[in-house]
Amino acid sequence: MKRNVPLAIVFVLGVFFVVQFFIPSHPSQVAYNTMLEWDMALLVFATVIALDSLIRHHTQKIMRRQGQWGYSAVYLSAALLMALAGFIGGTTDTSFYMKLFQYAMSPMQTSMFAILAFYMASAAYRAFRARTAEATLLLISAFIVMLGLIPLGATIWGGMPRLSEWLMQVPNMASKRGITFGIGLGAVATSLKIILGIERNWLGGA
Amino acid sequence: MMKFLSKLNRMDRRIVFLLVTVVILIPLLLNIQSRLYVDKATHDLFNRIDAIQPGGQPILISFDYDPQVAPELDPMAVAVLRHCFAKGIKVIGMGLQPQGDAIGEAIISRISKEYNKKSGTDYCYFGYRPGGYIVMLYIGENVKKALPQDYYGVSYDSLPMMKGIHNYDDIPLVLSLAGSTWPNTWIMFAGTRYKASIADGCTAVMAPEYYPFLQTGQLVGQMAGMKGAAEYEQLIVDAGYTKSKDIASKAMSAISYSHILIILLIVMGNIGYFVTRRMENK
Amino acid sequence: MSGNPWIWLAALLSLAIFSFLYKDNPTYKFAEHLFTGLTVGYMVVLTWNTYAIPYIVIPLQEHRWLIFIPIAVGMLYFTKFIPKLSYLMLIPIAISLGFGSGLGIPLYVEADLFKQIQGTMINTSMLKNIWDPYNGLVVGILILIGTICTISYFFFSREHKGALKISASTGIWFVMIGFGASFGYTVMARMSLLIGRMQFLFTDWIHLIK
Amino acid sequence: MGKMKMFLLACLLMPVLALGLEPPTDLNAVDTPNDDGTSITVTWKTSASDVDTRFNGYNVERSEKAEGPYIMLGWMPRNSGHYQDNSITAMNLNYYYRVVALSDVGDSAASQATGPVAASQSWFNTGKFNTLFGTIIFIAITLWFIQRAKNGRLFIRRIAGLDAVEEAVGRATEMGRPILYCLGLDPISTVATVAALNILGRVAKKTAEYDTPLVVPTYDPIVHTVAREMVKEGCNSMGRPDLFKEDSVYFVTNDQMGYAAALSGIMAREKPATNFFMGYYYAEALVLAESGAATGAIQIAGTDAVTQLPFFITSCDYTLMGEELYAASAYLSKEPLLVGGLKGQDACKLLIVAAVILGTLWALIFKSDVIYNFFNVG
Repeated sequence: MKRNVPLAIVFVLGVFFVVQFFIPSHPSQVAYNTMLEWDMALLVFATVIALDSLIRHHTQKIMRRQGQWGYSAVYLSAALLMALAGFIGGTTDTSFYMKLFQYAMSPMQTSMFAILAFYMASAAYRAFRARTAEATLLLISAFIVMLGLIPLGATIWGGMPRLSEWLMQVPNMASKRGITFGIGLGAVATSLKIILGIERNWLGGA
Repeated sequence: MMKFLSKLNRMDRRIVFLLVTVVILIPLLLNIQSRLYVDKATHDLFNRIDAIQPGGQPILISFDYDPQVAPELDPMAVAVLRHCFAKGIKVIGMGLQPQGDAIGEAIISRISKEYNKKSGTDYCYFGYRPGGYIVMLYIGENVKKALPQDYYGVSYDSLPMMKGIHNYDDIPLVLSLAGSTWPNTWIMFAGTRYKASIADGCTAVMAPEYYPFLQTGQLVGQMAGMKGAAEYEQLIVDAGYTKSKDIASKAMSAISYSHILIILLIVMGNIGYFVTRRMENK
Repeated sequence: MSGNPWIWLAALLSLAIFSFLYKDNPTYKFAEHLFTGLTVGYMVVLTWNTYAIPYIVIPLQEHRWLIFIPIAVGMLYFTKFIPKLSYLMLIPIAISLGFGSGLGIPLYVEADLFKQIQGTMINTSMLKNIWDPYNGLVVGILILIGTICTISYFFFSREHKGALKISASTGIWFVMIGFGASFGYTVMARMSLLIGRMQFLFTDWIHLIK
Repeated sequence: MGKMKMFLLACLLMPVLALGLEPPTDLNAVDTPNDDGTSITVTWKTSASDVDTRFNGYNVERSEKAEGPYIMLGWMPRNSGHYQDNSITAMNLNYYYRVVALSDVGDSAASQATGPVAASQSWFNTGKFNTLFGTIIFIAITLWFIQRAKNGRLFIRRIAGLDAVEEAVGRATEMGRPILYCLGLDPISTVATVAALNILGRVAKKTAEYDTPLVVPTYDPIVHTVAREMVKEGCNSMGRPDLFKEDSVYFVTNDQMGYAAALSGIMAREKPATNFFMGYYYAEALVLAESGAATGAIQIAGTDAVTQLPFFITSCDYTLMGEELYAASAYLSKEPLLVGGLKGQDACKLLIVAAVILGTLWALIFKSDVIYNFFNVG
């Protein structure tokens, strides 16, 4: 019972929505749209569970004065501040909520994103070593593309920009296609195994 | 010497970070610029605009982008507007992306002030026009229908510059500045159907999408990413329309130096690696 | 220097994030927790406004009583707090999973298989311009070989020996060239982001860049 | 007053400027195929006057009676001959259509009305026949191999990087440091996430066996609930339910860069011996992998996010690429049926290669795109 009900649900819904794809009629569209809306509604409840998890995790730290519990307090107060700002002050362009978003949250998001620039450099420096034939190919191709994108490349050799573009469009395309085939087949097979209940690890301990 | 070289194998990553900061900041702060190799597509666009009679028919610039891609596309708009205003070419501005509305206005009014150009006689800005391809079709039939009044609420008939502008036949070039696939739509609905000349300014990431159209001539020119903007800045300086290059050229130098830095880091890393390996083998 | 306190806040928080590059430190820790906290608060408001209101509150107001089905099912998530009944939590999960898996199959067939098969196949338009560097026959054959070799690397039923070894390692060569190119190509986009941040710090905050 | 003047002016000019507008001909309205019964497609032959520069397109009009009144639906520009009316609200109700040619100077010429036509819904999308065929073939092959797997063990080659999963747990135990496990950013319905959860189940068992701490910071609320159960089950199955700690699986945030910032901090502070990055990732992949590399951890990544593979390859010790991630999850489970599925995938690969080669030869020999066109979608 504990396992069979969820497995039956997955089977019925799975089969239904494979078939639904091929049926354009009105009832079929209604079923699809309803399911989509219900799935969104379910997400709201899952969010509550997630919130419960994070509140517990951090309040425990604070209560037990465990480790650096002060930061947990920062975390929870920031979350509370943002949520209250949104619910009380509204979310219009001039609201406090939007100010917090624009001048606190968003700058940190873009800074975190910009850190990638540093990590590109450190990853390239550390990993692009001509240890093996494959690693050498990786390195040379990155080299050519980087040169092709800047004026220096064209100064060294006029064809560099075209070559770098070609590398992106031809060999890169071929390898991505090959990988995508595997992903597509694997995804079809895994979805099928989930629907048939062969892949049932998601049931956990039940 | 060997010892020093082998140290290159394991440099502290913080040194790498410091070097990145330096090569990015110096060109930005000290205004260091390098000469660019100008791509053919950018050159084509420049020549197109440069061939237009001063005081004659206007070009249409469509601000089809959102703030997220503004760092790449704003400098393009600025450079092209400077070119037009310096030469006395009239400009029609509009946009198909709601958030591009204010961006276009800010740029066009700033640059027009630099050249003392007047709204209504030297340029007209119509702001965001909802409807996407429908707007393009309307322009092909009757510009007045597509752009009934400008951004500031002045009606079409009260804009002296728009007198005699009926459809694409009277607009020698349409330039779409876009972060997404708007140029594609322009090609389909204004280019193919009404034989309008279309050019685009796009982000570096989107550029490869448009190479086929450049090849077939469906796009008469293109600025691709920060590099395209920097190339255009260089072209207008070379032609004597402006005195100094602008933000895109600085950013492009920073990008160039950072690429060179990464290439050098890889080379140093490999030297260090081979030296270390040789020392270990001995 | 800017006189706007909001700009100051944005600038100082940006610097706090960047300070992690030197090493983990109290400033970063503070910024990190503030950051994740704000995003959680943001998520709560966003979930309420974009999911709860249109998909739960409005249907209730419009007396579309079928909405009680997902509400009841959603409530089952709360059985997590009742150990004996907690297995009921699997029901909403099963619904999301079943819907997603069923929906996915034909889409994967179209996007990942059919479209790619078409992209790999030589077609008659390629015969017209044999030497075209992007769309010609010769390049088409190169892409065909590259793709098939890459597929062969992902062949799990045999050891990579003999002919399979040759094609699989050719495939890996293509993969490595492709990855290198992607890496190199992405550098520019990431550097542009960093330049954008620097411009904010040195233009909007400290007026150093003109 | 102004309007009045305009009107008088128009009346005066009209006879001079009138084009003698010709109406469009050969009007045809049909029920749009393969839809849910909300659309009718109208086609016509352009008006003979559609060459004059003063010609101004067409108005498409609809009525429930042949004699009218007709209501305008939309305007189509010069040179068009096709309009899809997507505003049908009732199926099997008869409609009549007509198309009116317009000129700049205000005159118009209506075509003959056409009809009656009613919208109906289709129960099978004939445009998707090829997709259906492909779906059935791929499903059938997979099922056949799963069936075969029931009868005996099938051979699967070793997957590089998989042994590392087992080793990693041992290493963490020796070092007395925790293991960090990330499940990616995608929801539960994505295949990569399911595979990542499977591997988590395996890792959880191993860590319970060796009593190694496991840290699972999560991003998606639903994935979070499942991950928690998986880890709990891992401890239970090793007979050590006491080892499960509530706060080892915890929700961080579902903001991409917020998650990356938090994970960077966690890795710098807890210094895990091994980091697992399984599932689907976006730009934050390199932030995670580089922050992890700085702490000296062994890093094992597995993703089907093709765009992020180059970054995992450069900064992780082992990377399971694309399908290898799914294969790893099947392999580690040692479940014969899952391994059977993998065999089916291999058979499908051969089929795809055969199709590609066949289509290519067909194009080369017969100069025809018949096979190529079979794979048209959408």
